[in-house]
Amino acid sequence: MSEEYKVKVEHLTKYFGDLHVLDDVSFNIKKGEFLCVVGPTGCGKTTFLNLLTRIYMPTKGELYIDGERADPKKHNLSVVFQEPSAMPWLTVEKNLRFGMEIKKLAKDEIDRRVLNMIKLLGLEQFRDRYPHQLSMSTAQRIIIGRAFAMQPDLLLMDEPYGQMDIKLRFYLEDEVIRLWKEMGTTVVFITHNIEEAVYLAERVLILTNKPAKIREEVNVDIPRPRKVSDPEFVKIRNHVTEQIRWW
Amino acid sequence: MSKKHGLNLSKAEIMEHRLEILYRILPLISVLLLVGLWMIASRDFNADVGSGFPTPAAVWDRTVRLFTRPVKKMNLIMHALVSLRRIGLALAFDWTFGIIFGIIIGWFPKPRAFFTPMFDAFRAVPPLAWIPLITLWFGIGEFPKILIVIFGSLASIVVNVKAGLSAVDKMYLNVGTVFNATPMQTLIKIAIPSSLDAIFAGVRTSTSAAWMVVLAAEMLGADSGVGFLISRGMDSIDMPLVLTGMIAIGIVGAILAILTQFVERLICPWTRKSK
Amino acid sequence: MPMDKKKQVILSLRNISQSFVVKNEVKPAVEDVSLDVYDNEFLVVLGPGHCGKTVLMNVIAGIETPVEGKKYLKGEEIQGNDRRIGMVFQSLNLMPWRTVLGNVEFGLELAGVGKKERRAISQKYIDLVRLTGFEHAYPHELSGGMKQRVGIARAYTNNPEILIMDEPFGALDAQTRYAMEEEVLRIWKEEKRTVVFVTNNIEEAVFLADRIILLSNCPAKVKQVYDLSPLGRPRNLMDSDFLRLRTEISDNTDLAL
Amino acid sequence: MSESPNVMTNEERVAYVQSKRKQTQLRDTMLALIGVMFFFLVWEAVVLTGLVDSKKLCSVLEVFKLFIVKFSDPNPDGALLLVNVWSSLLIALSGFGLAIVIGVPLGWLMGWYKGFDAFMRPIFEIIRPIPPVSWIPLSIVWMGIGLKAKSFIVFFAAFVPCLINSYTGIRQTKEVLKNVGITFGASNFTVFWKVGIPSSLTMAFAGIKVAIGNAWATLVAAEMLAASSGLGYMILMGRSYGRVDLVILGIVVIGLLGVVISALISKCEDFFMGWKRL
Repeated sequence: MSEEYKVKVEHLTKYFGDLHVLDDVSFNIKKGEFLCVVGPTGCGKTTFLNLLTRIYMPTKGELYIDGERADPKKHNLSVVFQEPSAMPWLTVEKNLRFGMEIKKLAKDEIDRRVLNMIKLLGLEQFRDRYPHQLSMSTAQRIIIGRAFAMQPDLLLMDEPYGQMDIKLRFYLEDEVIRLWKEMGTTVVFITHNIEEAVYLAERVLILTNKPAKIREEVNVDIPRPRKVSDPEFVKIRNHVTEQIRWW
Repeated sequence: MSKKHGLNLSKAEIMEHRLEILYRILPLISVLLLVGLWMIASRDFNADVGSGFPTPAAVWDRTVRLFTRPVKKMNLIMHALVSLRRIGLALAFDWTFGIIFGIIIGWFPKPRAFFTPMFDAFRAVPPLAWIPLITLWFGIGEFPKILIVIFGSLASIVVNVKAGLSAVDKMYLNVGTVFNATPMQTLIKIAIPSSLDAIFAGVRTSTSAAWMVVLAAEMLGADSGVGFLISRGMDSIDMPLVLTGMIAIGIVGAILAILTQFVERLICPWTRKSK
Repeated sequence: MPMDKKKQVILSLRNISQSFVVKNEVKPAVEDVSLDVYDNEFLVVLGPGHCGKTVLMNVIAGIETPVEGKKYLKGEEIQGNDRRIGMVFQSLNLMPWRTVLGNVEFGLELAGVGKKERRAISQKYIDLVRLTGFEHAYPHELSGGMKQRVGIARAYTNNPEILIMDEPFGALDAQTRYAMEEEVLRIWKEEKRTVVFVTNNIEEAVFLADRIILLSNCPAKVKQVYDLSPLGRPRNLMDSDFLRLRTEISDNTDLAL
Repeated sequence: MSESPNVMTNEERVAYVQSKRKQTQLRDTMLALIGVMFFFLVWEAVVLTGLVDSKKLCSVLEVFKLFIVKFSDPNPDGALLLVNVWSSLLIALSGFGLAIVIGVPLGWLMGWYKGFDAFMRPIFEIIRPIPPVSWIPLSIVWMGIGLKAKSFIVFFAAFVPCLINSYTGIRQTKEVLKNVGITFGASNFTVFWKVGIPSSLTMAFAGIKVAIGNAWATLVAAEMLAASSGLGYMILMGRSYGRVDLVILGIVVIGLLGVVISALISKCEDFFMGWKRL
């Protein structure tokens, strides 16, 4: 087993009763890599995510982190869900602490990380607010902060910017890139926005329709910051679009 | 597609499957346990003296005897029907007057301001507390009993209807504005239908409230109805009769709840949300 | 604003301001907005965040009365709501207690149109939005995209000259959203109306509009007007002109975190 | 900003809107006062004109007089007003408190742990449709007519809404919030404790509010059927001595106490649920 891979996914397969959702998906992720996953609507991206987060157990295959079977209790998995997932009864600061308190980190370590995250995201003024007092995008940034603050072995993001406008989206995408570089986290980012995938990823994984398999892996070797109208960018974006439309 | 269960499930999935089966068996176990407990509790039951907790068999015998030798010339079903008639008449009044009154104080601000304190005061009094006053006023005939039930169940429907109409979602009203709805149209075509859910919640709670009140009223002074059966059983230390009464009450109450739910689905098909 | 012969002004707003009193303060939502809407054009009102746009549309539709300013429909001043202005709402304001048909004919019913006639009109628009066969379904049985189609059909039945669409696709997922954007253009081509379409999504705006009016963040002011007729139709999301214009507008938009 | 002269400045608008609001408030308060006064006037008129037999209705003042007198005079039911109030409160609060302590956690456990739910549900469903008042005979047989029996009945009345609401509340916990906990590696119990319970509190409080209403209502029934003191007993005695003033006084005191207790619970809710309002 080569040590340079942080995460190894081997032969992941899932049936719900007779419904075959995921078919023999294998891939590896290097430590500190930013991987995007795209696919057509209803291709089982959610199932895929739920298998990686261990909310569902696979019918066949396994997920290994550092060569061990992944276990949320042992490993450090963080997920940014699509829906708002800040605890409405906790303040911004307490939301940021939530995951680390579950992991029972030392108090001063939590304090340090929370402080750092608040500074990184520029959330000082919101510390004692509750999520419902914030805008959608700020609430989502807190969730992303909560996930990065965990310094996870693997960070999964499920279309965190689903319905936001492009301006906001670019801003938040740049913020994620910044956090990712700062923290050196391994990220799997699921989206159906191909532009977003190409903008963010070092590697794009294209899934097929149900039962989902890996159709192709596309390496994106464009220096950052990337420009969406750059011909190289448009070429890759077109290619990925073709691969999905092909069905 | 693959054949059924031809796949090799992973260990975790097999565990899940086993748990599912366990969840299906557990209810049976608990019901059996309940029956077992009853048996143990009624070990020292003595039918002649009436001491101790009656056995299931004794309760069954008493129920049968209620049909062969009716109390006050009425068998169990007739007693239940008498109670039902009382709540039926009371609810008929509740649902007409209560809904109209609820709509008025929910929708129009001035009547709301005028009636709210009076209504809140009326509502604050527990339904059964009216019984002495009403019997003082009207004696112990059939009418005061129905009146007691009305007093006890009117508040719950008015409260629900009022809540529904005073909180009509603004977005529905906006549709009316864009289509030039008249105030009357807004009330009848938008406000009332949009609060049908709340109105039905009121129908449900008023039904169960009425059922509770009628029992209490019958226990306090009546010579018919299921509540009377219980108090009769208590007075004559006839515990099996008490239990027969309670079981009958439970069954009728459950039927009433199911019935209102069924009617609601019939009238409001859109609430039948697909899961 | 110069007026050439093809572009007849149908609706114009002059110095519209709207604000709300919250506790002891006046919170401005719309500030001094003046704009013209041309006959049969597809106008997109683009603005960031959640401020001002809906208020402005409510003012046009007559749901709210502005604190200041006037609106003119075909040159004459109007106040309050007007039956020549129809609206597709942001939050799918379908009445859950009515079927698709019941929802679509709601406006006609309020206007007192006879049953037969309103059935016929409703059916026509149900067919137009391609919901034939779902007439007796309840809203909760429909998907998000289908619900929006009902909303569009309902707005069409009263035969409005101006159709306001207030962020109709905000709640849809991206794929359905693309499909619905194309649907809206198809319906608009088949039944030409003046459309005022509100969105916070720049890509959607550039894809749909003849003209874009860009609003600023709170309070909403007109920031810039873009004419998109050089872009032609149908548009390609990856076309370089498209991307260039999108970037240009994006750079000019306020960031609303 | 302002072009036309008749447009108001911001300060004027705030003042205008506030005065409008005050006017509406004033109108509503006046209407409410008129409503209450109207009620009492009709009452007095009916009594004074002799339209109703004085045995069936007494004047408002008489009720008030009795209220004062009852602080020092135990007649006719044999206890001072405060003694009756105390005995009723004791029963209501002990039964109600027990219902919260048992019902709410039980609802949480049933709502969270499927196995426990599968086991408890049938028992609960069998017991639920039986109205609490019909337990009175059995509880008298088991526990006599003392505090225990009545507390038990009150407990029963309050227990059902407590359980149902905390059950549905925790059932409605958003899946995504649970998943956040799970993916952070929390055990099922930790998720239950840190996510399920906080998110169900709103519903639980709604249940507690219903419960206090039920408890209070059932208490009266229990005291009328089996007691030798308490407000319900006082009303019943008033009835049998034909003392209409005592009956009305009892009703009023019961109503007022009910309002006070509900208000206290709302205060409690504000304390726990502060985040909602901010």
